[in-house]
Formats: sequence, C-alpha cells, structure tokens
Amino acid sequence: MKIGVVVFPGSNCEYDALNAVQSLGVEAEFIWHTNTDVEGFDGVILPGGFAHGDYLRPGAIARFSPVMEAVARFASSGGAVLGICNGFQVLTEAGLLPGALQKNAGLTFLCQPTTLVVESTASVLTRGATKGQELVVPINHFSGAYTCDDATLASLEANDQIVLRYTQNPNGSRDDIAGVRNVEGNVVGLMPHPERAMSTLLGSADGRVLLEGFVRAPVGAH
Amino acid sequence: MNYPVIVDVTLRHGIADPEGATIERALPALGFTGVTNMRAGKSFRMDIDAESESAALEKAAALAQRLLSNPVIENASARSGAKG
Amino acid sequence: MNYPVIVDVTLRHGIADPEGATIERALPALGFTGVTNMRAGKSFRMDIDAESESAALEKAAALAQRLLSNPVIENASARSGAKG
Amino acid sequence: MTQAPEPLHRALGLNDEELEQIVAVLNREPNPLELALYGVMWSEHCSYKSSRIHLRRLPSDGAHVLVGPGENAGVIDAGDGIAVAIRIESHNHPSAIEPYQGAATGVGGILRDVFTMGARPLALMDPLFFGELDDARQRWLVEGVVAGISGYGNSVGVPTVGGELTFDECYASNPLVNVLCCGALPRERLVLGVASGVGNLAVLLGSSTGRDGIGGVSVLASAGFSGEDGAESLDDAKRPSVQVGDPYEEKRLIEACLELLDRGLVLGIQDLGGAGLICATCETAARGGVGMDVDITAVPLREAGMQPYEIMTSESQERMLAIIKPQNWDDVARLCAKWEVRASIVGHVVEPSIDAHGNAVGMLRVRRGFDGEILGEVPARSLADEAPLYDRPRLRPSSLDAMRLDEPTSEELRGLANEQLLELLIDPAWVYRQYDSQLFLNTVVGPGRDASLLRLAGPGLPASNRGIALSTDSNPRWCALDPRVGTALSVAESIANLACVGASPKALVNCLNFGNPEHPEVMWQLSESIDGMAEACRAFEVPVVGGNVSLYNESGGNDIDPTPVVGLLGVVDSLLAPPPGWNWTSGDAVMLVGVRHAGGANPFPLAGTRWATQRGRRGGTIAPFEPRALKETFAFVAREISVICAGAPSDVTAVHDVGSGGLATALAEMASETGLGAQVLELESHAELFAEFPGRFVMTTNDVEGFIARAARAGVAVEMVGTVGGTALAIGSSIDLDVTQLSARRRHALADALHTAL
Ligand SMILES: Nc1ncnc2c1ncn2[C@@H]1O[C@H](COP(=O)(O)OP(=O)(O)O)[C@@H](O)[C@H]1O
Ligand SMILES: [Mg+2]
Repeated sequence: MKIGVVVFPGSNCEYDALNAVQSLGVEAEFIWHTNTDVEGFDGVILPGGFAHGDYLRPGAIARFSPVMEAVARFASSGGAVLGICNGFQVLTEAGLLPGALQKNAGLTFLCQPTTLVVESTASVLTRGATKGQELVVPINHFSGAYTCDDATLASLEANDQIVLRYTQNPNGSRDDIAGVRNVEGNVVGLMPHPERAMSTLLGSADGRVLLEGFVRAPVGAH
Repeated sequence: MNYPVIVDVTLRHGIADPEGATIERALPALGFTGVTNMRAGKSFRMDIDAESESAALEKAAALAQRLLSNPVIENASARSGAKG
Repeated sequence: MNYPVIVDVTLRHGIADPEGATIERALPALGFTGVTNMRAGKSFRMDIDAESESAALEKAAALAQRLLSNPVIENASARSGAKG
Repeated sequence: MTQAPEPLHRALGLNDEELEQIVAVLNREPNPLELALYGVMWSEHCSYKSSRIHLRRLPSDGAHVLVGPGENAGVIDAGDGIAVAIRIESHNHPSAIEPYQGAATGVGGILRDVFTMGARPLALMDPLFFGELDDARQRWLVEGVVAGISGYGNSVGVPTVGGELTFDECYASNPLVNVLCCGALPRERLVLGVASGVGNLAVLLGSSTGRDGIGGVSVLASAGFSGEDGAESLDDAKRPSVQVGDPYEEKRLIEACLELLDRGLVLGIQDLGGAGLICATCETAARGGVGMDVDITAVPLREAGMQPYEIMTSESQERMLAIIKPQNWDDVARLCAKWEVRASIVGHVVEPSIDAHGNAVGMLRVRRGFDGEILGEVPARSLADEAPLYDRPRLRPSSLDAMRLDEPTSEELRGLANEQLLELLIDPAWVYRQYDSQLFLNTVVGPGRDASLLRLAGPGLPASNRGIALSTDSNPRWCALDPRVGTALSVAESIANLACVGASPKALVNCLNFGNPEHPEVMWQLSESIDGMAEACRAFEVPVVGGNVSLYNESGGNDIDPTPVVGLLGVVDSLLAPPPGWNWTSGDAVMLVGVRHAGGANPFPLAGTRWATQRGRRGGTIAPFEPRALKETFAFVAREISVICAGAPSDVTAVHDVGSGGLATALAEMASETGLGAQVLELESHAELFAEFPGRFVMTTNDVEGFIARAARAGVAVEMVGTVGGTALAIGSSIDLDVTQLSARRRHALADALHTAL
C-alpha cells in the first residue's frame, strides 16, 4: 500500500497529509506536479493549500499541471483519488468532480471546527464510516461554498454522490454539501480537513475513520 | 501586430453571487439607494500578438473558455481593449 | 428609469499585479503564446434607478470611488451596460 | 518670491551634520546616488539611531541563546537538536495607508527575517492596535488589516496562532500592526547573512524589482536628480507606489531557500527588507569584512526607466539575496527553476580596499555592468553600521504627577457591575477565525486562550516531544502612566500567559512602538520602558533576543501612548496531552492563585485598567513591580500545568490568568467558553472585580485539599473563592449574569462593533 501526495507550487498541506497517512502506518510519498504518471501508487491525495496562489480561481491553473492528466487516467481506471480543500477545488476545475467552489458566503476565510454528517458510505473516503455518523473536522478555506446548478444537484442526490454534509452550514454551500464523490465512488473531494483531525492532542481524532477508509486496500483489489 | 484585448467573466445566471449580494446590502447605509441586481465579475486585460484584431479576439475567446472562466458557473467573452 | 451600468476596476499603473503575472506565466504551458501584459481586474454590473443614463453613470462613478474600488491602488470607471 | 530649493541631503532626511560625516567618511562630496544610499541606510528605520544606545541596556545573554539581537532573528536552542528563531516587527505606517497590503507585506517581511536564518517559519502572531470602532475609518482599517494578514499568512502556509487586539483613541490616525514570526531549524543548519570569500556571487532571488515603496527617496523624483529639469511632476508613473504582497511568490521562495540551505548550496542568505538591495548587499558585505560590486543592469526590473537609486532602494517584496560559490551556480539555478523562482547574479564579492591608514575597507560599489561604470562607491560598513547614534534629550512629562494623582475609584459605580462587565467582554474570534491556525498539525492551543501552544515539529526537524508556547502582550495604558513599571508588568503578564499552558519563558522579543523621538517626553518614555523591560527580564532571567523599534507614531503632533509589545517564547519539555484551558467542570472548586493584593498602597489598582479607560478615566497609579512573589507563582502554575501536558493525572481542571479586564472578566470568559456558571464568594471590594495587576490565576480543581497542600509547599498563596455550576455567573452581591446571555454578548461584541455579521 502506497499513497501519493501531489505537490503543486503553492500547496501547503502536503506535509500534513503525508504525516496523517504515515501515522496510520501506511507508506506515503510526494508526487511533484510535473510528473506525468502516478504509477506505483494505490491512492492519490491532492492536499490543501493555495496551488499557484489560488490566482484566477482556486485550482484553475493547477488543473493544467502535467500530473493531472495522470491523475485523470488513474481515476478512470478505478484508482482512489482524494481532494482535500484546495485539492477538492482542483478536482472540480479538472472536471473530475461535479460542481464548483465559490467564495464563502461571509466573504472571509474561515478556520473553525465543523460537525459533518456522513451521508453516503459508498466512497473510498467514507467506506469505513457509518451513514448518519457525526464527525468533528475543521474547515480552513476562503472558497468553500459548494455550488452547482439544479440539474447537477438532482443528479448528485439521485446517485447518492453527496458524501458529507455540514450540520450547521458555515459557508453558504448549496444544500449543506461538504463533500461529494464521482458516480463510481473512487474520486472524492471535501472542503474540511480530515488530516487535521487525527489526534485528540490537536482537538479531534474524528478524521481517522475517513483516512483509514481511504488508505485501506483499493476498491476492487480483493 | 499586438492588440489590446479585454476578457469579461461574469457569473452564470442562476448562480448565487454572495459578493454582489453583500455589496448591495451595504449600499443603503452609505447613502446609495436604487441600486439593484449587483453582480460581481472579473476582467482581464492583455496584449495579444496576432495577424489581425479578429484573430486576437478569437485567441482571447479560446483563452477565456479554457482558462479564464469556469464554464460550470461562469460566462466569458472577449472584446477589443483599444480606446474607442 | 432603470439603467444597467458596469463599473470596471483595474489596478493602477505601477502597482504590482501578482495574479496577472501568475496567469501570464501559466499560458505557454497551455499552448497560448504571444500574450503579454496580463492584468487582472474586477467588474460590477448593476441596475441603477435614475433620471437619465448620465445620472445613473454619475451615481455609479461615485459608488465606484467610495465602495467598489480602493483608490490607493485601483482606478475605477463606470460605463453603460446596455447591449450596444 | 521663490523659495530656495531644499538641499538634496535634507530632502533625503539627512541633516547637515550627517552630511558632514558622510563627507568625512568618503573624503569627498557624495554624489546624489551615494547620498540616497546614506539617506535610506541612516534613516531611523534602518539605523535605530535614536534608540540604539538605549537598547544596549537590555540583557541578551543566556546559555541557550544561539543568536542574540542584531541579526535578522534571535535564535535559541530549544533542546533535542532543534533551534528556534523568533522575531517581531511593525508595519504601522504602510498599514495606515493601505491596510490590506500594509498588513500583508508586514507578514511577508517577518517571514523572510526568519527563514533567512535557515528556519522554517512555523507560527505567526499579530498584535493590532486601532482607534475606537464607532468611527467608520477604523472599521475599514480593522477589516483590511485582518484580511491582509489572513490573505497572506494563510496562502503562504504559516499558521497565525495568536495576537492581540486593542482599541484606543490614541491609535485613531496611527494604527499599529505588529507581526511576530517563530520558526525552527535543525541546530546545525544555522546560517548567518555573511558574504565571505572573494569571488563568491550574490544572487538575487524572487520577484522582479519595481518602484514599490521607494520611501524617503521618492523626493529624488522631483529633486531633479535624474538630470532632468527639477520641475518633473510626480505623475502616476513615478509616484512611489504601495507595496503589493504576493504570498505565492513568498511560498516558493521559502521552499527554494530552505532547499538551497539543506543541500548546502548557499553560504548565507539575507532578506531584502526596508531599503531593499542596498541594505542586503551592504550588510552582508559589512558582516564579512569584504567588498561587493553590484551590477544594477543585472537586476530584473518590473518597470521601464528605473533609475539606479530606485533599483538600489526599492522595497519590492518577496526577494532574497543568497551568497554562493561560483561553482554552485548551475545547481542553484536548477533548483530555483524547479520552484519557479527567478535567480540572477547581481553581485560579486571582492577584496576589501586598503585605505590611507593601511586598513582593509570593504567597499560597496554600484556599477553599470560588472566591468562598467562605477556609479557610486562607499565603505559598506559606513552604510550598515556607522550611522550616527543620538542620545536625544529626554524629559519626564510635566503632566505625569497630576495624572498619577487622578486615581479612578469604583465608589460612584457600585451596583452597575453587571453591565460594566458585559461591556468589557470581547471575543476576538471574529479576527482569528480568519486565520488558518492549524497548518503543520502542531497547534495544540490556538488563538483565543492565554498563550498559544505548538508541538515543536516541522518538516526536516529532528523528532521531539517538546512544545513551544507563544504570547504577545502590551499594556499601553499602564505604560502611559508609568512606562518603566508598565513595561515590566507587561513582561510579567506575558510570563503568566505562558504559565497557563505549562511553559517557562526562554526568550523575549519586543516591538517598541512609540511617538516622535524628537519630543523629549517620548524619548523619556522609550528610555524608561527599556529600563523596565531590562529589569523584568533580569528578574525573570529571560534574555532579549531581538526587537524592533517603530518611532514617529504620531498624528497631528499627538504621540501614541507608549506601546512596547513583548513577544515571549517558552518551552514545554514534554507535550503529550493538551493543557486544561478554560473549560471548567460542574462541581469543581474555583481557586484564586497568587498574591491577592497588589503591592503598594492600593490593593486593587484601577489605574490603566480596561474598566477605567472605558469610562474615560485615564489617570492613577499602577501596581508596583515586585518580581519575587510573581516568580514563585508563575513557576507553580507552569509546573502544575506542565505535569498535565506530560500526560500525568492531575486534579487541576482549568486555568486562566487574570489579565486585562480583571478577575470578573477572567471568570466571565471561562463561564462563556464552557456554558457553565459559577458561584463566587463576595469579593473584598467592587474594585477587585476589575483591578489589573499580574500574578493572579483562576484555577479549578476537583481536589481542594491536595491542591492547597501543593501550593503551600511551593509557598504560593491560594484561596478557594467559589464553585463551578449552574446557569449563572454570580460573584458575591455584585455580579449575577445568565451564562447564555453573557456568552452571546461576548461572542457578538466585535462583529456588532464592526457592523458586520458574525
Ligand atoms: N489579532 C489577533 N490575532 C490572533 N489572535 C488574537 C488576536 N487578538 C487576540 N487574539 C487571541 O485572543 C486571546 C485573547 O487575547 P488577549 O485579550 O490579548 O489575551 P490576554 O489578555 O490574556 O493577553 C489570545 O489568545 C490571543 O492570541
Ligand atoms: Mg491571558
């Protein structure tokens, strides 16, 4: 089992994601954004941060990095891909996940704990959790308001693609959405940071159930 | 030749605009009344090397679609930036 | 009457524009060459209740100065938003 | 009648004696470029010419001090092979003009000071001072400054873990924006900005150079210096412009510089801060005792037509100067390309010249091409280290005695305590929730508590279970009444804050924000404040490892209250569990720990308190500084809490120091955070509710006898003053408040004052 953590210039949660995965006893390595393949990895994390300074739109420039073609191939062959915060923004910009992320309704950055409800366990992130389970996980973002049109929302609902919701919407996300998956469930993005909720020393260990699920043997591998 | 071009990016109809809404709410307190439907957008000015102005605008339109806007929530268009 | 107005906000000359510069640096990798002097700006569209179009534009210009731009580093101007 | 044009040296901020001194150094008249270099390097900001003789009185020694004052940042040995670097700086004036960019570039600057030492920046703090919020401009400043710190700090990827927020009318036209940065490095990687080795190269890294922040030198644009007619107008293109921060550039610069250091590709690096390239080149050359040739044509420019003085003094952000061996250039260039950081060779280290007396003198030469015309040539050391030092006249303000006699009393306000307490409660969460305080997974106690507490860990650091604690503190109202004692008490307050997270102090940095040093009263305040800081640091055995002086904080001839901000760094030896914090538990006993009465004539001084200031009472006599009892109390509390951090069981369930707002405020804050009330016994007087003096803590315990016994053994006074529980906070007969209401009021106070949503 080996997890790759993609590093774009401007990423800043790459060490945190790496440490969180390693703290679960799983091997993890950085993947520089100019790499053209992600071979040898069993799962790929796009970490939080401000890839390319978040200039233009969060994720807008990063999604053209060479590594993203490799990530897309990896995803389409069923590989587990997780986008956290900025990584989620990159995945939506790249079209690997539906919707988009806009500025928070309050137009300020928000760093605070949130309570999430697991809405679907049919994803590489939530497969270890139970439906309805509440998790305390912090958010740290300026552009975290999940946005999509009515048709997209309807299809998200119909396909059980809404993975996590906020119990108290902090940022104006449509339908309280905190995380979504692709139809197959192997690509997931969420705005909250599970890697920051790995130990009670830092306030919460509720992120473990999510990342433990993610680093488990890949979907369909057994 | 080098042509100045402006790309305008606006939110698609039906997509919420918290920034525009917040500004609109703040206006009456500053003494501005009768301002409605405030929508925030972006613009990009650049110089484009091309055969003709229309070629420059075409290039800008492609750039606008591909990079400068997110078609999921935004519309984009290019116009000449030359002083009229 | 109600007039559609657009306020354009651009960075003043000489003020560094890291956003524009970063976008410009990204372009060659996407196959866009010959694009220079990229500057990022903002725009605001709104409907203004006024006696005349010129009154609406005047109101917008005041609004642009007071709220929509930061005169220390930005220029702002208002134009008619009516489809030409 | 036309006025005679002002002589160039005066327009550049140099007085006639300073010009004479320059002529003596050079043995000739300086040319305009040289004069401009002296103008910036000998400015108050760069040379500390008014404060330096006083700063020498601060103690800076300690067995664990690796780098003391005078370098870019102070560095201490934190144990386990890890060194910790810390530095604080002001960005007051830029923030008054453009709050977002002023604050943002302040953050950028302080980060560079820290990674210049080879340390990875791990935490930021932001002490902020504004006028009262009933003024729209103040609200605009607050929102802009906070957004700027948030925008830059979050993006560059360094958590902002604490700060301060003070509102007082004295800052109305002169807000203070101070920023502190703390970083860590493997001990053996410590580097200093030295340019040694003739033939080595000076490489400029990062952003291109524009006309940003060409401060005092901007007068040159209209002084005909460029050789054109002096009538040239200050048009848009020439006007010195506001510095714009680019956190993305800085992020890449940090990663590139740390990797260059890791790989041993650089001999030293130096940030480009105030005074830009001239400052970085002359300081590195002066430290190495060598000369440096700088080629202005090698500097990548953002704008056309820049003059040599503009290139040399521009304060364009996100730039560093690295000194490298020529054979490493290819590797350096490759590594920088990977991080998309621009790298250009702009300087050559050269042999020092030999002066008339046979002494080696490192000359800084500004050239057009390395073999080209020499535009200016001055001894590097004369720019960097030989600015004149002034012992400016000092005068104790004549109004002080009357002010000290004007003692605020609580008599006429009895019975209104509930409302008075509510008015003092402000939760700064609206500010700090805009800051990412959790990056690097180190933040055990983030903003909003007494001190912040972080795991001492980071990329590339040896493994350690230690923690570092940080607190910034100031009390300008105390300092207005008595700058010496007020400063000493502020240091004590800061140590008290550290004790609450189990840490003992290891190093102090300070940012001395004062008024106009040409006012003798201000110089007196500065000198007294430094003496008070020195006294406290000696008493508590805390070395001062760095600082910053910000003078000329005045407007319309009115100086701000003296505002010495201290930043304190402490260490917790074993951090395995979080300290208890403010969360008390129903049924616990509420203990008042420490000497209950202030020394001196007045047991509960209200002078300089938030309570008194809020009612326009700005006079009185503050508590004396009596370190002996304080020291014992701080050590006791720190020990009680550090045991918990180390993972041992304890009967102590909560802790909070009694700080600004006094005892009633401390109790209310604990109630509000927990949603649980308490019944507290009658206090000795109404004044005890709001009196301020350091050395008291509220702690809760579920084993009163055990707790009292331990305190007795330590010789520390404790008293049980109440019990936790219920839905109301009741303090004797004076306070009775519903906790839900109190919490709501505290939580919304700031957003309401800012006319914004929470
Ligand atoms: N500008 C700010 N930025 C970040 N944190 C802040 C800011 N202002 C206050 N805080 C946090 O709020 C808490 C209370 O601050 P303060 O009232 O100054 O504490 P004390 O009086 O105990 O020194 C501290 O933890 C501090 O770090
Ligand atoms: Mg405190």
